[in-house]
Amino acid sequence: MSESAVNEHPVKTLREALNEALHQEMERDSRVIIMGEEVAGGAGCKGSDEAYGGVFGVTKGLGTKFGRTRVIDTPITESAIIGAAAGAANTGLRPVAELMFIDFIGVCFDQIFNQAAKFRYMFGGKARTPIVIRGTAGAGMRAGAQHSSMLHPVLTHIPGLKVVMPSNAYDAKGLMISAIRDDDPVVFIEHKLLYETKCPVPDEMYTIPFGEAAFAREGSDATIVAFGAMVPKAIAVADKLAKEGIHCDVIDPRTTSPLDSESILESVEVSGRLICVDEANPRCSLAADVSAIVAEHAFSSLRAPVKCVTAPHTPVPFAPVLEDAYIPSEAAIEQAVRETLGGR
Amino acid sequence: MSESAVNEHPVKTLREALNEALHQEMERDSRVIIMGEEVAGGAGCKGSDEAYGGVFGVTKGLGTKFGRTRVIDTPITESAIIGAAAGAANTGLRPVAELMFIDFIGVCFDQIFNQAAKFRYMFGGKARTPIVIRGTAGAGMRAGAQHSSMLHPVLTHIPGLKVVMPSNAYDAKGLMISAIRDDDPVVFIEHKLLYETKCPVPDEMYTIPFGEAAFAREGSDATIVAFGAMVPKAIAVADKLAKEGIHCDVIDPRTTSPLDSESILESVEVSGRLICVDEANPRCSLAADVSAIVAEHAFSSLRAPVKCVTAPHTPVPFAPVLEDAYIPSEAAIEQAVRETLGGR
Amino acid sequence: MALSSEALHKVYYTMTTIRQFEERMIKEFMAGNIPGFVHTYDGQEAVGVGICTHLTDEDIIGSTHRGHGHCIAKGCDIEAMILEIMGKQGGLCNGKGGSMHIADFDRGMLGANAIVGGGPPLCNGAALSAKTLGTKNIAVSFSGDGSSNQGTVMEALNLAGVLDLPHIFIFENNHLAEGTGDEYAVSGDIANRVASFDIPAVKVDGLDFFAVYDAMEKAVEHTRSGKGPYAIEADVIRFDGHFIGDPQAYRGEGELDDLRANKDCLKIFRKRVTSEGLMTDDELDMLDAQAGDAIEQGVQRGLAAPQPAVEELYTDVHVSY
Amino acid sequence: MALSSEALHKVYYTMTTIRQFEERMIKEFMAGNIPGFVHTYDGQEAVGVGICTHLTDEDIIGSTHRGHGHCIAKGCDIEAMILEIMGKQGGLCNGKGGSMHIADFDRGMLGANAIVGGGPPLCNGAALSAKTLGTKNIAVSFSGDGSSNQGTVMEALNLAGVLDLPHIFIFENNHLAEGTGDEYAVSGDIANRVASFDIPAVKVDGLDFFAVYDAMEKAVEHTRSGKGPYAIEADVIRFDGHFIGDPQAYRGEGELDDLRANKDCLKIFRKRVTSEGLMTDDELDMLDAQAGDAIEQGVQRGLAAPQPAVEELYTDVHVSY
Ligand SMILES: Cc1ncc(C[n+]2csc(CCOP(=O)(O)OP(=O)(O)O)c2C)c(N)n1
Ligand SMILES: Cc1ncc(C[n+]2csc(CCOP(=O)(O)OP(=O)(O)O)c2C)c(N)n1
Ligand SMILES: [Mg+2]
Ligand SMILES: [Mg+2]
Repeated sequence: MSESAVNEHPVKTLREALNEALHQEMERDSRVIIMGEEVAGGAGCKGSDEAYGGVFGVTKGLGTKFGRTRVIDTPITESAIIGAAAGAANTGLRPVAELMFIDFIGVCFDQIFNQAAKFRYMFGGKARTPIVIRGTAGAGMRAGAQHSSMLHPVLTHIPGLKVVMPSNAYDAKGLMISAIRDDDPVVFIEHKLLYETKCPVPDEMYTIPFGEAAFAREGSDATIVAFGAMVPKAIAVADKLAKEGIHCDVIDPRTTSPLDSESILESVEVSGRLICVDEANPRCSLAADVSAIVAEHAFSSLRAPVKCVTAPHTPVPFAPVLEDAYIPSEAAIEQAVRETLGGR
Repeated sequence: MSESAVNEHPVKTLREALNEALHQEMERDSRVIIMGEEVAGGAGCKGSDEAYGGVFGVTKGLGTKFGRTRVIDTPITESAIIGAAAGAANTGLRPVAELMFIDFIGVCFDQIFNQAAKFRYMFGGKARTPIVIRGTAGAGMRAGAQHSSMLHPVLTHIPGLKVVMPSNAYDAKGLMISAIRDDDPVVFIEHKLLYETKCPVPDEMYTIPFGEAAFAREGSDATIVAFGAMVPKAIAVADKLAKEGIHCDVIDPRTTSPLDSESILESVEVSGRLICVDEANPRCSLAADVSAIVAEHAFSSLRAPVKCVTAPHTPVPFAPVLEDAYIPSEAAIEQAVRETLGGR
Repeated sequence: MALSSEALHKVYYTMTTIRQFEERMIKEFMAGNIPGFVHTYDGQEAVGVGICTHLTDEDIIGSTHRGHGHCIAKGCDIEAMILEIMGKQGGLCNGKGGSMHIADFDRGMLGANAIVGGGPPLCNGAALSAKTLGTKNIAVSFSGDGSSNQGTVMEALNLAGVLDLPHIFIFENNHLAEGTGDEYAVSGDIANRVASFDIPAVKVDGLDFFAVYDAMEKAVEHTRSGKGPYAIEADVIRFDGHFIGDPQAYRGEGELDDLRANKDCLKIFRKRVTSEGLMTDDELDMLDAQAGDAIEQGVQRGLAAPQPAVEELYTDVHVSY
Repeated sequence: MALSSEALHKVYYTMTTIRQFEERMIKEFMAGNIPGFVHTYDGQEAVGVGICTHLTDEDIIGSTHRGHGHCIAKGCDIEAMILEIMGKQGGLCNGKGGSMHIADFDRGMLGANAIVGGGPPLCNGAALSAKTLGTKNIAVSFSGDGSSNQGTVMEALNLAGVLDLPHIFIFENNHLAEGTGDEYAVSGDIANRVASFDIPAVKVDGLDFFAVYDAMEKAVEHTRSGKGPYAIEADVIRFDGHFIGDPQAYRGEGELDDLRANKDCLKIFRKRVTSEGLMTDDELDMLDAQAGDAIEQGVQRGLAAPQPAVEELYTDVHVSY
């Protein structure tokens, strides 16, 4: 789709884009179901039969439209949710299961990493597990240590999972449709702070393939690879630097597994400079992962140390002043870019 | 301890070394307790009151010696095990909890990463959670996809956890004693294939500090960083190459969190060549992590692409021929070293 | 055991403190003075206070996301709580925890817990410490109706039964888990389910302080004397939203008015003690006013308090990278 | 429903196949022809066969680490099973799964599961598919006494109750979880616990094929007709070690001899059918021999079969790095 064409489309928030994708896919394919806590909301209560539509409103209207047999409120039992979704996926349905917060993988990690992720391989290719696990992630809402994690590095590490991290509404819709149509388990990570971000989003259905990065900005002076909510920050930095004549590629991999390492390598082969920006904790992060791929496969192009800009190695603190210091800032990204450029 | 002194000590297997450490620490400190499935074995049965001593025999004899109030067999409920151990650690005991296989973190991950790991930080420094979580890990025993994972990258990613991976019996004992005396939660990863490996191990108690790497071999041509069961393989390769006049540092970090990045950086500053060997899957692995640290902090010393030698991005297959191909081999390590040396 | 007049005063003071504390937190939240997600305990005061009145500082409680009431009932300093909830320096966790992660080990408060079902396994540990170290302390965990389904909670019940731990499980059944009713989400009945683990389990009217108090007296007698775990399911209600700001679309028409009018545990307490001549309205009003003053003072201190120093970001974790 | 003579023959053939299959696996393991950890089902044949005899290929079962018997009872090809257990090309999972991960979706066998408690949540999913897609299929999960405590299993019970899923939970209580007795590890009683989730739960003598068969008939009637979940706890024994090679130090003196002599479900079956004139010893012996021949053939093929091609390492996963 050409950029001008995109810009003619109505502006939607990322929340709306996801909601639209879910509506359209459920309409298209009756095997698609939704399950999770409060995905409709109000079960067993005396009020509205759709009290929430997801606590972040992403599944709003689906319960009313498709009924409670396809939009299933569950007890607070995440292992039972993911297990049921995975087992249903093995036997003919295409469930989209919601983890209200991705932090809750702690109570259902086995069903994700040992079960759903491994079936296809472990059963010699016979199993299909078309499940999408949606979860909200990230810091910035003063939600405290147990509701603010990213965890995509943990999920990316696991063979058999695909991991999606949209950075904008347009991508979110296309990636969600791809996720639902994918025959492998997909973890779809939605950053809380992105739900209200907007851009033009076509009304029609479209897919965005996994493993194809987007170049949010182009430039040959440095390569910034950023994930999810870090992408808008990287863009802001690139735009600022562009005014000074420093031009950066800003690469948004969109999916961390599979990862479009080719695009990253090609960019670094030109720029010779790499800055990896990841909101996750630093150890074994995606920042480290991308750095390692480049240090192995584009080493001879590198003209400066790779810079990783990440959260510190701490849980997410509650106090706003601390949480703000926790999240990688535009200033930190800018400084990292300038350092790779030898202080320019 | 000088090397000659070490060699006068009796030779013990890694299993025996761990068992001795547990005996000595339980004797020294009555707050140390053991819990897990079959850590004694035979509860509620008509036979021996210590039927297993751990299915890998690591806790053998402890139940008989210290009694069932300090060596506690549990039901198969890992969240309950880790939760009880963490809560007991908060309130005066120093539990060593066993996960029969580290793969079982899937059913108790919340209690590890959201609870035990975060208490100290989240509660403003007031909580102490001196718990050791022991788990057997790794491929090579034809145990299949759900009993052969490494998972140290996942654990290393989590702030608040310390992660220990001994590669030999001597280190195992000293690291276990340190782990038990540590006031933070420690995950102690025991590779199945190392239990029967032996070396001289002093009868006395001694500690090995966390975050201090061991140089298993020294040489200035290349730096091999290897973890756990990969260390003996790296040593074998280094010894082979030494005969050809190629001398490598073989660095065994012993703990992946904290990580002794200084020793690694110092070595690379001399050698200019880095090979990271990790049995885990490649994405967001310790191999990637070390590579990224070096690409950022010792970039100017690097004279060749960093090489990561890891398992492939697949679950662990069952068939012996496939599992053998899955595990990083000496041949693969050797080839990687030669490649960094430009094909020497 | 009949409560002394002094004890009764303390009970009511604690209940009214919780009520007014929560009402004030809602106000401050709406005014933008409290960040994040906050879950208030108003409506459930008779449970927290009825339970904790039986506990010492050495007894341990494990709380939930809805923890303010448990904290106050267990004796946490309300000013330090407010500082924590506002994310300020000097808060009970120095601002690093927040409402969902308040802990106060000095008061035997092992922590609120933002993971549904996170607490009961940990309380087993506290009970195990008490048992192993031979203290006569006990552990008390709080769970909700929603949380009663979580696997971790049921595993904890089983382990407490197996090891005969001095752990009293409190289930506050307010019939709601966010916007899902227990009618829907709990298959069977909580007390009955708990009893199936061979743990004595009783149901009690959670709006009646005296009923809760009496049930807990029996529970403590049982558990402190070494007879193992025990459980109480308290039938209760939630006055406000799941979190502050919740539109509560799941409520039936007039439901909230009915709760306020007929199911207010403070009113029920007042009626009982005044009608039985145990306390006068004046006494009760005075306690209301005293509690209000203390909260006012705490809030003012909270508003004035500085944020934590930025370096705090990097402390209390073993290593920084 | 009385079983036809043909059906009875099939039942015994399946039971003796399982028994001889497991005995042979032990032999081959000891001879070094089978790698890894293998858990045998001998002793529990009456349960697997009594249950699965009521199921079609479209009904789904979810199994455990001790899955061989369930596979055979559900109709998996024994040669392909042997190839899998030996890690050979052409095994049911092409050698990538092994004994603990055999699956055969064509036979409605959703997989063995090496994680205790892994299966029941997944079977809820199969039941949900059946319900949502309006087939009349049902799902059946197998769990052990040890597994009955795992949170995932109890969560699955609750969800099945809440959603009224066509899922029959089978608990094979062989009174052992590795070397831990259910007396110790299960607080309370399994059937009673399950019933507390508002799921009809019955206990049955798992050594008596006919008792299991009859109980399952009722269960299937209930569940297939849309009345929701159901559970059966079968009282059974384990003939051999937890895994092949287990020294079984937890067994009491003479315990194993007693089991072999008095609690052998095949002997019990034989006695019943011969004494009632339903089958003759000759017929039974012939079935024993036929089953033995089939196993012999499978083992020979297994021993002769090639290993999987090394490239198989990289297939069946979405991307390689
Ligand atoms: C593991 C987990 N799942 C979901 C949530 C989101 N959540 C927080 S509180 C809550 C409802 C809890 O209900 P209940 O246990 O009845 O306690 P109540 O809110 O009524 O006090 C939910 C779903 C969570 N915090 N943790
Ligand atoms: C989560 C998990 N914990 C522990 C184990 C190790 N393990 C395998 S089987 C088993 C015993 C299971 O007992 P039970 O459920 O009674 O089944 P049985 O072996 O008697 O058939 C244990 C502890 C495991 N595989 N998974
Ligand atoms: Mg509730
Ligand atoms: Mg058993």
